[in-house]
Amino acid sequence: SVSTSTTSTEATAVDPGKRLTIGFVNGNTIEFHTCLQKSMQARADSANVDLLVAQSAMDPAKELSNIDDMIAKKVDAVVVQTVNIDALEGGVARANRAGVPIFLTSVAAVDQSKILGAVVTDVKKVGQELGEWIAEDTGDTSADVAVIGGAPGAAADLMNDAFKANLGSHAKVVFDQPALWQRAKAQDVAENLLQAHPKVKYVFVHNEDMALGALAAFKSAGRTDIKIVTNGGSDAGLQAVRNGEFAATVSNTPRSVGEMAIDNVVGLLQKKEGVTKVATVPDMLVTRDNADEAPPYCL
Amino acid sequence: MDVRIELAGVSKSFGGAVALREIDFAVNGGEVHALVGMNGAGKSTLVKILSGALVPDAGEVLIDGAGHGALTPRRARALGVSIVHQHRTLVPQLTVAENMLLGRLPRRAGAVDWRRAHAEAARALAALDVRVPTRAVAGELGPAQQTLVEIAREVATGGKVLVLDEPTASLGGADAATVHDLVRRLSSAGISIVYISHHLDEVLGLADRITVLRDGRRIVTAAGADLDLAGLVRAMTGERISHQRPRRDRAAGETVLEIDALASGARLAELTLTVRAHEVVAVLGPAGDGQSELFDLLSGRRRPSGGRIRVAGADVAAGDVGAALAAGLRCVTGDRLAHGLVPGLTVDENLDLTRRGLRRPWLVRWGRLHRQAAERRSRYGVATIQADPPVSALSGGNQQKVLLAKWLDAPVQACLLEEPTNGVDVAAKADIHQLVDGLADQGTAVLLASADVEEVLRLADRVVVVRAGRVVADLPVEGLSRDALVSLTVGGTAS
Amino acid sequence: MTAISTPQRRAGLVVPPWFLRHAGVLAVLLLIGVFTATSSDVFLTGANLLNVSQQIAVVAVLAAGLTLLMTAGGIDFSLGAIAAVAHGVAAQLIVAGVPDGPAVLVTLALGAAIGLVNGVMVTWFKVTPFVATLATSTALGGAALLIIGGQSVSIGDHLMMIGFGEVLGVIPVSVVIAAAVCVAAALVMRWTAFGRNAFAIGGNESAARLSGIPVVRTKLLLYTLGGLLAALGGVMLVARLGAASPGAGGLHLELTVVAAVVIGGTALHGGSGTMVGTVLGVLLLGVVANSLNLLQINPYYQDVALGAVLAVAAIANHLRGRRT
Amino acid sequence: MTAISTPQRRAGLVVPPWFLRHAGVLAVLLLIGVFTATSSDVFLTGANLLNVSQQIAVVAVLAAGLTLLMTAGGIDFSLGAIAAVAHGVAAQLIVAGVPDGPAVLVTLALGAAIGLVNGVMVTWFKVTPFVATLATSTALGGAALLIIGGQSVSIGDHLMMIGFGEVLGVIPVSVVIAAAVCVAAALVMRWTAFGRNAFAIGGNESAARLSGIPVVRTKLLLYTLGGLLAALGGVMLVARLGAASPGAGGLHLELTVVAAVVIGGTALHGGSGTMVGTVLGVLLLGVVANSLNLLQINPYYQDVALGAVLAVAAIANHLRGRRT
Ligand SMILES: Nc1ncnc2c1ncn2[C@@H]1O[C@H](COP(=O)(O)OP(=O)(O)OP(=O)(O)O)[C@@H](O)[C@H]1O
Ligand SMILES: Nc1ncnc2c1ncn2[C@@H]1O[C@H](COP(=O)(O)OP(=O)(O)OP(=O)(O)O)[C@@H](O)[C@H]1O
Ligand SMILES: [Mg+2]
Ligand SMILES: [Mg+2]
Repeated sequence: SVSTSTTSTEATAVDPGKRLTIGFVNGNTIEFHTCLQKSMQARADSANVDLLVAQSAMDPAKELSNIDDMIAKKVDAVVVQTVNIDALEGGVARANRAGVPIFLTSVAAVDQSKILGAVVTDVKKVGQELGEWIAEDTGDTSADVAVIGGAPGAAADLMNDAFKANLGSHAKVVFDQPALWQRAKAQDVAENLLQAHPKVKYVFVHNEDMALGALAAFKSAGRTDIKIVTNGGSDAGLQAVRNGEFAATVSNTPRSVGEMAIDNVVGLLQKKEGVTKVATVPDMLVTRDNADEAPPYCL
Repeated sequence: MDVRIELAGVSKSFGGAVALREIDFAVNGGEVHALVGMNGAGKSTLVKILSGALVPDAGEVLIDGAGHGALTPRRARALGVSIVHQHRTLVPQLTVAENMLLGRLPRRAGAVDWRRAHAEAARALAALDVRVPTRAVAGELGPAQQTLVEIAREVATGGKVLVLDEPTASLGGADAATVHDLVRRLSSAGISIVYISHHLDEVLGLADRITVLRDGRRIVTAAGADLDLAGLVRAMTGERISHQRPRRDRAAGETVLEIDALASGARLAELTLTVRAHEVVAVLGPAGDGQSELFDLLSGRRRPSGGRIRVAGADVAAGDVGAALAAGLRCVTGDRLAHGLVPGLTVDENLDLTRRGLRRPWLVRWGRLHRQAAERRSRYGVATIQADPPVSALSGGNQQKVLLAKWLDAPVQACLLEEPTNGVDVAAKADIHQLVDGLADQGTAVLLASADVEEVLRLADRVVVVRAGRVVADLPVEGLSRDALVSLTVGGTAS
Repeated sequence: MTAISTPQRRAGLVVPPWFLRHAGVLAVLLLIGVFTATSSDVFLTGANLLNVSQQIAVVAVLAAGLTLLMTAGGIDFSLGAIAAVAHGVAAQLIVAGVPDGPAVLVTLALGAAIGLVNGVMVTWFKVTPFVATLATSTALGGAALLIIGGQSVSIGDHLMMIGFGEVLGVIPVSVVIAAAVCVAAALVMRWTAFGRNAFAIGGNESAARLSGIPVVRTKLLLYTLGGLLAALGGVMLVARLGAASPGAGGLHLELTVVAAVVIGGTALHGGSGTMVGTVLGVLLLGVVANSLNLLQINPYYQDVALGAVLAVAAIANHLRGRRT
Repeated sequence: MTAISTPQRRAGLVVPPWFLRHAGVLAVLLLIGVFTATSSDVFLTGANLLNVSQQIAVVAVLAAGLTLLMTAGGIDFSLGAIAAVAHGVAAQLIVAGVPDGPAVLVTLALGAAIGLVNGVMVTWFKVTPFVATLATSTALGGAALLIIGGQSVSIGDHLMMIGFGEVLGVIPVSVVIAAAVCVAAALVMRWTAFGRNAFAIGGNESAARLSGIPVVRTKLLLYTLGGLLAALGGVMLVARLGAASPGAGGLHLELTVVAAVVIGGTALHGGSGTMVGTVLGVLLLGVVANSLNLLQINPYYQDVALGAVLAVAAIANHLRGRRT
């Protein structure tokens, strides 16, 4: 027999005096996720919250197991940085059935009725800002644009579509290949890009780690003319922007995601006033001019 | 002449069964010392002790006069005693030159000096007049060439005493002659040779001295010139008349098994023979000369290059195991662990395998399986300590009985028995002989491939002698003396 | 049949033989269990134990197929990839409107077909099993992503029965399926000619063939069965996740399955293996993962610990083997 | 010495034996090359070919070690993980201020030490190589993440020489290193007693032991050398990436390496193998990846194509083997 789902939002407020235990199920071991975990840990410590952590290592089945384990430990809420942004149905259902509130980070779109809340990254806006930047930069000259993506998926599609829609009439995407979030792979893809489309002028790389790989490829080919735009806001990325190696990046840092996640989970559990259920990570288009104002990426 | 290596009062037993009793044995420099005896007489055990592979229970091994308590193969080799086993020990993927120099390739400035390696190998081979290209890959050589390369290797490593355990067992006449030449040259070069062979004429032709073993005892050591074939055979077989042929009152029936111009490469040339119901026909020949092919061809493991096999008048599809089984032909291998039994499975299950292969049932009914196996075990006298141990835990003789029970404990049209008493003690041997009699009595056509003359005399109604893959004689056993049969078998290889 | 006294009887103690055989793994399992239970009061709760069993259900189903195959001297390195393909196909079929039952059946048939391809490569073309299935594994890894277009494919409320259903109100359906598969595999290995033939083939292929056992057919069937069970695992995966998604199944699952079977004492070269051992191996890996989580061990250390457990179990197997 | 005429001579055509031996892989390589060259005019440009060689340099270095090891009948499933650990350690040492040279040396020594541990498990504890190195691979995978704390560790301008340096103004240093390693391995396999001993051990271990070949020592050295080369691959990886980063090296690299060596015709059970074959295998995989990229083929098809190429090459190897 399948029991009906009870949505966690119907639960009553948690006593503010109670020490909360929050479970965090992390999805990957790359830099973003590591920083996210660090900032959550720091914010949890200062907010007097116990944070339990589990790692899914990009395996959706492991993610579900981790959520199970968190439920067994009777945490007050589970925060999930998902492996596949749009594939958490099973996990959400499980948490709902067990009556454990579930909170998502870095997602694009969510069904709000089944979760405690979320911190979303406005990937559309990221794509749009970068596209607009290129449109402005090209002016009236036509330009070839390439995309080096992470892995295909709903979020990447949203970002890419917004990017392409805002490129203006002169810039044209001639190359679009994923590099599966791996720096080495991005380097290979960038090298192949240069071979296939030597006239490329702009490259949009879906994160900074991969962008650094692409940069290495361009450098070794002596191509300093290619403008790289990317997404992240890490120290290495900001440094590259300062050096002029990246033309632009968008800062939406795991640090702010992590801090917001802890704050909002606590607030939502205690039903504090003024806590938004689905909050958007603040982002900022960073170029050489404003690089020093960008928020820190990690702790 | 100085004594190179010597066994003094050496005894060895395996699990209570004595393989060697107080053996004294000495090999002089530059002599060919032949070691002969019936199967199981203890020859291999003796030379394993010489070469350090086995440690004697009592007695001593003396090399150049010095005693060696803990002799290991490596140590023996370092002291100049090496052995060429009946099974080859070349590295099949490497070239002849490299196999010759295994573990001691010549080097210059740290690098292998291939030119010198090939030159050295070629020189070593040429010195023995062995014509094998040094660049040939060992695994692709014929058996004779492999034997020659191995002998040359042991000589080249500084072997002063060379033990050759049945070097010609799997060789044809011409190849055997090449080995004989080599042995003569080696001994004239001052190398001592211990030569084991069942080919008595080659022994008589080669040996300076001959030691005869029987049942683990040394019967005689004499100069080769002082012995003749008849005397040697008598020394080997002794006065025993234990293998008395029972009175036969069965008459051969219809022709059941027909082998018609069966050919297989160079080993078997148009072999033709028939076996009738109630008849035991022995194929006899120098070990490995043709009759070892029979198992592969009759069982369907390999496809013959020509000829036909018929059982009860119907052709058996070539190279098809299922067809051979379905035709009622059972082939019992001489190599039970390679092709007969599954060592990891229990005795009872092994006994059930053929039935399962034939009937193809869906389920295994353990109760019935154990009940039937118990009957078979008691019929074949399989003795075990545990209830149903894996076959690998049995003694050799018991494994052999399991093998026979597995294949023959159901009515069969015809069967091939390859060395059916391989590694079996005297009592078990008698049991197995009775089983074979029983098979023939029931009407099975039995083809026996055995190198054991006693066994052939005891079991067979008719003997077919094969040489160089062809039938050279086809005689009824009635009236043949043991010595005559031995001479017939071992007599032709040197001619 | 005389002298049927086993050494254990003589010692006056009745210990089942499987216990002795798997004493090493059992000891490691017990050690970890006791340690975790004393350090975390959650470990021994019914809810947690149910979790563990649910988490290992998919691994157990694949491991059952692999145990049979390895017993016969084969190996299949593509089981994880087949599961990945199957979970994608099932999701796409369901999304395309195919009812659950037929969708599952088609998926299972596909898995069996892929297994058969492996079998054909191994038996007809005589490619080494490891190489053949490494090739299919690579190809299927790509195919799995192609099938779902590299994106998660949600199946909504479908396959709820498999993913979330419960028998008798407590035992998850997935656990029941896994248990049924393992018991069935154990029965096949013990009571059917097919299963026993696998042992004979793994123990001595030449002897098996000469005994008239259909070696090629048995191997083809074994690979097919392996593929079928991997597909079943894939269906369970998609049912549990509620969606097909990139990264599910695949190499990670494959290695877990191989590790579980090997730790369970099934020989890589064939001829011996037990489902009891495999289940213990699967349990061990599941319990280790669970306890590392419960004990809040740094996730990076978890792999280090898992590797260490694997090494210890392998060495324990060897030492036990040497003593007898 | 009589009758030393090889079949090639008799046919009146001088074809080097390695060519015949690797005809299958060469044919597949040529086929793919021609197809790509006709579909993309970039493929045959010098710059692209240099790219390809740079992309496969790390794989080639690891494959060289594995070829030696597999020739002796061993296998190391942890090479990718060792490379991952090494690239992390090198980065952390450099970040900690250790000069490049010593940092690289320490990293190589660590790799060798890890290889030695594998060797000890295999020789002393007699654990099956596959199982032993699967265990270390798992443990090292976690260790690699621990070492870099799960974050990218940038090495700035360090190791530029290895990552981006060029010899004679065109040939990347990494390619030179890989070529040197492969040539050295080929020379070792052909010209040193150590290399020949590896063949003898893989071909007939007991014959090798009886001939006085130090079997255990040779195996230990082979595993150590494998670890060392894997660490060198790790250093090249970090130099090329300019940073150590999670996910570099590891299982994916490992499988590529194993596939390359196996396609190159080195037998899994030992006794035969050539560096020419391995280099061809590495090249084949590199060219396939490059051409799929140049042809803008969906990356998921890349794995499918790779698997297909693996299967075709394996079957071609078999067919060639049957003919002789
Ligand atoms: N490892 C062993 N374990 C038990 N018994 C053994 C072992 N080796 C030999 N025997 C027994 O010792 C006896 C002598 O065997 P050995 O191999 O020396 O005979 P052989 O003269 O070489 O015979 P053949 O001519 O058949 O080779 C035989 O009864 C044999 O069964
Ligand atoms: N490992 C074992 N486990 C169980 N029973 C064994 C084992 N080894 C031997 N036996 C049994 O012990 C008895 C003696 O064994 P042993 O090997 O000494 O026989 P053997 O004298 O060599 O006989 P054979 O001449 O048949 O080879 C046999 O009944 C055998 O079945
Ligand atoms: Mg002998
Ligand atoms: Mg015995």
